[in-house]
Amino acid sequence: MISLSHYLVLGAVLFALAVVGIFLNRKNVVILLMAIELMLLAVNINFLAFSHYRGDIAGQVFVFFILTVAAAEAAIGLAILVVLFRNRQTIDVEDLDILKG
Amino acid sequence: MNFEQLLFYFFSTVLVAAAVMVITIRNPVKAALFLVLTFFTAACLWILLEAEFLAIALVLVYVGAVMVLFLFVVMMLDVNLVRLREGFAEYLPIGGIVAVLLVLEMAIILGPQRFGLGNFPEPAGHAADYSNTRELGRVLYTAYVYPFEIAAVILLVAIIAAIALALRRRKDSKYQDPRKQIRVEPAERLRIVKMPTEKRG
Amino acid sequence: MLGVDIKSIYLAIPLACLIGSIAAGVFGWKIGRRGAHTAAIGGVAVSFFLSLLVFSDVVIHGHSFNGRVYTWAVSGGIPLEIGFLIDPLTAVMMVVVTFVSLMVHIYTIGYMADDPGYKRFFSYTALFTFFMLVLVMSNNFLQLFFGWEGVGLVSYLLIGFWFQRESAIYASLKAFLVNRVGDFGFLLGMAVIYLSFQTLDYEAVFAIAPQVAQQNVQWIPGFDWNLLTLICILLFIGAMGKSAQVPLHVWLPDSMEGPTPISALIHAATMVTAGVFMVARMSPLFELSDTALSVVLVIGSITALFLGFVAIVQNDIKRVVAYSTISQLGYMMVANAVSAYAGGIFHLVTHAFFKALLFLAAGSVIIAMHHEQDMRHMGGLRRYMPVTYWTMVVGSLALCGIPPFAGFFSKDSIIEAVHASHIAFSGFAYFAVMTGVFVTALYTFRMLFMTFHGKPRMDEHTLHHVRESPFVVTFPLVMLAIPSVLAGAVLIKPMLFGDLFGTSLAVLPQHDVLAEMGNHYHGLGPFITHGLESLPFGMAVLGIIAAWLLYVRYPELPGVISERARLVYTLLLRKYFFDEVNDVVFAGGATKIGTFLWKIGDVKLIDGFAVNGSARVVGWFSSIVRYVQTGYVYHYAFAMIIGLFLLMTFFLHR
Amino acid sequence: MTYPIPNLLPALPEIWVLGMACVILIVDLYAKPHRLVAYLLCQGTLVGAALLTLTGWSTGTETTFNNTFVHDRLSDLLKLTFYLIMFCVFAYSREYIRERGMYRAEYFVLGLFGLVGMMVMASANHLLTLYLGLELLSLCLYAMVAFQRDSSQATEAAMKYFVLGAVSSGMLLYGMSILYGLTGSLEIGVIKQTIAGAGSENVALTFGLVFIVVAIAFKFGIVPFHMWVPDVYHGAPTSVTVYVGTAPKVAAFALVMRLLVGGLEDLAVSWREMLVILSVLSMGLGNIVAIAQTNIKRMLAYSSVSHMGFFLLGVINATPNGYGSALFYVIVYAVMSLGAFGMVILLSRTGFEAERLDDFKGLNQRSPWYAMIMLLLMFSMAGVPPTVGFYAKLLVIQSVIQANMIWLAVIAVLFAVIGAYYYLRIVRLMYFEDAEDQSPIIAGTDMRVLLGINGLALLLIIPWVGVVIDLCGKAIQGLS
Repeated sequence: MISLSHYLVLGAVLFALAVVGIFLNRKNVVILLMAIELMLLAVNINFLAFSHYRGDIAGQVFVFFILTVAAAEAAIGLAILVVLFRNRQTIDVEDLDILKG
Repeated sequence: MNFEQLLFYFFSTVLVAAAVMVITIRNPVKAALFLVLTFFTAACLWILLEAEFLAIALVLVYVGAVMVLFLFVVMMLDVNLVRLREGFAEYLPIGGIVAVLLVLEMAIILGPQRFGLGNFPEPAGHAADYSNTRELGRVLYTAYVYPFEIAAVILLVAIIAAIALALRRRKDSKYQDPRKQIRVEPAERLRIVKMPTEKRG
Repeated sequence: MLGVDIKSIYLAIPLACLIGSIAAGVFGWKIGRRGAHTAAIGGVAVSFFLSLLVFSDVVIHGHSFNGRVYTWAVSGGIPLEIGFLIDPLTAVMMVVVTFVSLMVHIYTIGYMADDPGYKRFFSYTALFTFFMLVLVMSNNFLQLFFGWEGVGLVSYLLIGFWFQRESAIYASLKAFLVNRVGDFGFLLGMAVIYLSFQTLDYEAVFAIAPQVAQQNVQWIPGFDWNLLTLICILLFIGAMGKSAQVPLHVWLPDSMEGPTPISALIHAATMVTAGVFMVARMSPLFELSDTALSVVLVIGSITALFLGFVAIVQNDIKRVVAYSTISQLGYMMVANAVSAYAGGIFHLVTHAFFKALLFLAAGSVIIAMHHEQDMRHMGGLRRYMPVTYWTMVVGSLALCGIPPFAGFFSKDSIIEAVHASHIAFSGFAYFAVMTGVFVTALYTFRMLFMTFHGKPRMDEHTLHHVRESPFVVTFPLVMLAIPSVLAGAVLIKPMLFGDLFGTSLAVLPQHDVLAEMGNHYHGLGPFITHGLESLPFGMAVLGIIAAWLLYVRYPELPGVISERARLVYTLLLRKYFFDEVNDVVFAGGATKIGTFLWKIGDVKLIDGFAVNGSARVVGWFSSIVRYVQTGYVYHYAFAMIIGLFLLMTFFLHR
Repeated sequence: MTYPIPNLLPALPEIWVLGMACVILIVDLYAKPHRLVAYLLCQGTLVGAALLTLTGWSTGTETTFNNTFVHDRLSDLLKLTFYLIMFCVFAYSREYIRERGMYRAEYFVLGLFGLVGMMVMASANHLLTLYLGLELLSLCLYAMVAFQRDSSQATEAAMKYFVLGAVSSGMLLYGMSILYGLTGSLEIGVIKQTIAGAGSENVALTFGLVFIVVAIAFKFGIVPFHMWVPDVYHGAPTSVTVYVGTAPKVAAFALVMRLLVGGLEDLAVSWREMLVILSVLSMGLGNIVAIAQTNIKRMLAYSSVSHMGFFLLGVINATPNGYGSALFYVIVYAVMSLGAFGMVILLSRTGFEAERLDDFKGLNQRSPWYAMIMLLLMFSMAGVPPTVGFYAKLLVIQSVIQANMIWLAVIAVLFAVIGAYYYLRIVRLMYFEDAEDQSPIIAGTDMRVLLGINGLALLLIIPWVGVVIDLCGKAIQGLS
């Protein structure tokens, strides 16, 4: 039988991958946005697993809203990305270094 | 290993592999496609968790809309692929170590000792006439009507923000504005210049 | 009394100053220069007369008051309240503060007459008086701290008053920073008091203190501290900042960049004595800790002696007086340390009069010299400025402790008290204060002689314009000269040996040196005669003679030698011999020590290393640390992950 | 199945602001030439919301929308603070955004939606509403930071803010998911009861708590989750910086109160220790790095990092008194920060950003009045009596002492002393240096008046400071 723990560890692996992806990726901002999506996916798996094993629908409702927010977030993130590209002609993460110190 | 376990391990493996590809692959278009794969497998896992509505929604909303948006942007921005991924290997070891440590630490807490079947037994399956969608819909519009409204506002904000940030009038696009054409005054079109006669010499 | 609620009188005393200040500051543009100074002086004058009223009420009729007037917030169980503790100690301070302040205000009309910041100045000084009154009248630590910081704030504003001068800015900044160190100690002291006693009310704290006298605390493992010693030392660190005790004295000489009336009011008579007042006010706490008293004693005596030496080599007339002030503050602290709190306050009072007098007289000289402060460019002013000269002579004699001037009584009793004391280091302190008398006389009269005697050394133009200052300037001089002569003789009996202070100063029987001295006190006459025979008087006279020889006699020496070389050879030889000894052993040596202390101790060590050095280290550290902020978003994300990881590891596996 | 219509009255201010934001959006379509109307409507909305909140001033605690919404004294006080701050923010922004081609109705609308997000957070009684309010606020802020589309700096700041902000909300969600799993509920009150039964030594709960603390620390900009603060404050248009740097901090306090205190108070033993570490780091790093800054917006950013460290001191006490003083601190901080960034806006003009510290040189010669306002602001930030900043610091330090952590109080006072240095440097520049540029200071009447009140309030509030502290205390006491 698959236990709750299985799902949670899967979520943890995904979460860690996403976090490390943000740190590792030094070139493309789009990949950063994708890593964020992965992170939210990890959280969603957690919520759904708990919801299933507890027999409580609230977790699913939460996931529903996370999906909504994530879509909105992606829209705004990509809009910012477009504006950034228009200003800089690049979306390299390494080029985002005017502001420092 | 029963069928359910088989499915779980299969999808999990694909999920993790696809996720690894997303963060390591060179080409952002391929990364986006691997993300699609990640979402697909995740949706399959969610069906195992009896969240059918959300699994479908994930595929429809994410794969159908969000990932298309990603791809659209990636293609539109015409990114220089040569420079992508430079210096990636350099940081891989430290990234790997952090990832492994993080996973280990989290796994210790989330392990079977606390979240195993002993504490959280497998729930009994739902009856045949159970509809996940109806259950979700029932609470969504009653108990969670307030969050629902806020989520609507968030989407509105996303629309406003995206338009306010990304919409621009291109200077080189040519279109007619009839209102301006009608309102035009002769003086704006014809300029009479007075010039003194020049003297010869 | 008078059919008016006494509380409203108490409230009216500081508020009158505040109203004056607001009128001069905020409405200055409307009421004009005359309006501004009338408002400020009016406010202070009202305070002064009401203070006199309260003084007579408290001292003659014996009505003390201790209570809350107004509570304006309760937070976490601590009431933030305005309360007054009006006892003889407070009453004395109130009268001194308002009197000196009033005199300085009047004097300012003349001194600042041409200054564009005239109205602002009056606003500040009146505001200062307000804060000072809040400080002395307080009945709880919080209000004390409020006044304490308030006077500090006005003081920085006033030091930097002439902000066009580069030096004034740095002086003001330095004052601010050094005082922060002191305030740090004071705040901590308050914190410990609150922690241990759960109250910040004087009366309550004093009531509990004896019960915890033997209690030790161990806040840092391995270090056992006596609770009261800790409290007293922390509070004393605050006093060191405000009262310019070594090594936190560095700001005071530089503060002379401010206008002279400020030097007189804030940096001589009132604010800098706040530390002395505070220690006296806290006598019930200090009495219970011999260690703390010894610390105060050592710091006080070092200040008293060594800063006196430094004064000898200064050429700026105001800086001489400034170093002298620090040295005298040392005397007051020494008095407190040997439990002669009454002696400390007594010296505080007399010192307020004669030091304000000296400052204002120096200011009068500076006006006449068109804001020249270097004594090497003065000389022979005696003939041109008689009133200033004579009042300055009075001030100098008082400072040196020549009977029957005020300083004699207060200083002599301090020395006697130190002599009679038995606490640790009292031997060293006795030596310091005794030598200090000689040094004091030396620099005081050096200043007097260089300024008023000898040949004029200024240029023709300045000399031509030298004349006595206007009435508004000389009037306060005379008014201050009177108490400089009389205050000592009048006040010694009630203050030291009488019961003027009543219960406001606590002294343990085994510490009570004043009572011991009181047994030998048989009235003014015998005290003076005894003083004339005693060592301090000799030291003072010796100092004056040395100054005379060096700065009046010495310049003429070559001529004298050539004229009378053969006639009075032996006499001259002996005299010359005496001069030599004097020069090398006393004055010269003192000059060298002074130079050394000033150049190495003051400028290099404390100022350069401790003050500027620590600022530099922090600045350097800061410029390094800022590179952590690389600008790369993946580094930021990495910092977050590491932060998360460490928090998790730490809290899950302990 | 019937479901009763929920009681809408407690949520009236939210509904009003939301409705008005939509109205502004539509009105703007037809009122293009008279764009002042968007600004005026916006300010009118805030005044109306304040009136609504005051009329419905809470006397007890009431919940609605199936317990997802709570209306109590704390939420009312926080909302009033938001209105007040936002009113100033919009007034300070008006000229600034007009001069830089950002004067569009969307600016005000996004501002108002952000306000709705904060209000939702203030009234949240459910993890879901808390999260959604936070996201609503954050999304508006990301967009507003990028609002100056032609500015390379602004878009870079927005991108960084967005990425890091998304990571932090991911962490918050992860923490919430663990909480949900362990307690089986998303309702804060239920979570609290369940935890009370579980005991405070539950490792899994602590595990979830770490994520939540990290996310909260990010929102406040606390070391080491502060890295976005300087870059965003610096890069964003100043009119947006003044938004990001003020009201959201107060809103984040709602996060602390609803989540850490309301839901997880029984884990206080654990989160107190975490906050102690974070607080010391913040006070230290913020104050030290601020010294080396030459850009005033960055300096104020690091100063904000250190202020948030001080703010945490109040929370660390974990008693109603402590929370009260923390609330007082954060409100005072928001007001000070509002004024300080307002001054930066004031000195800027078309084509010129008064961002360098040197731009404050000789302000006293240019305008003694504004120099004095800035002096008050700096003294208050440094915690010099008798300004209100001193009382704020006093209260939090006192609450630490009450918690018997004298060493922490010592560290706090020490850093307060160090901090005084860089605030004082501004005062020195203003009063003691010659101005490099002598151009007159021009500003709209609304801005001049408000900025004057903003600065003077720090001093003139003193006689009534007790009332404010009392209000904060009462708001907290109303919780339990």
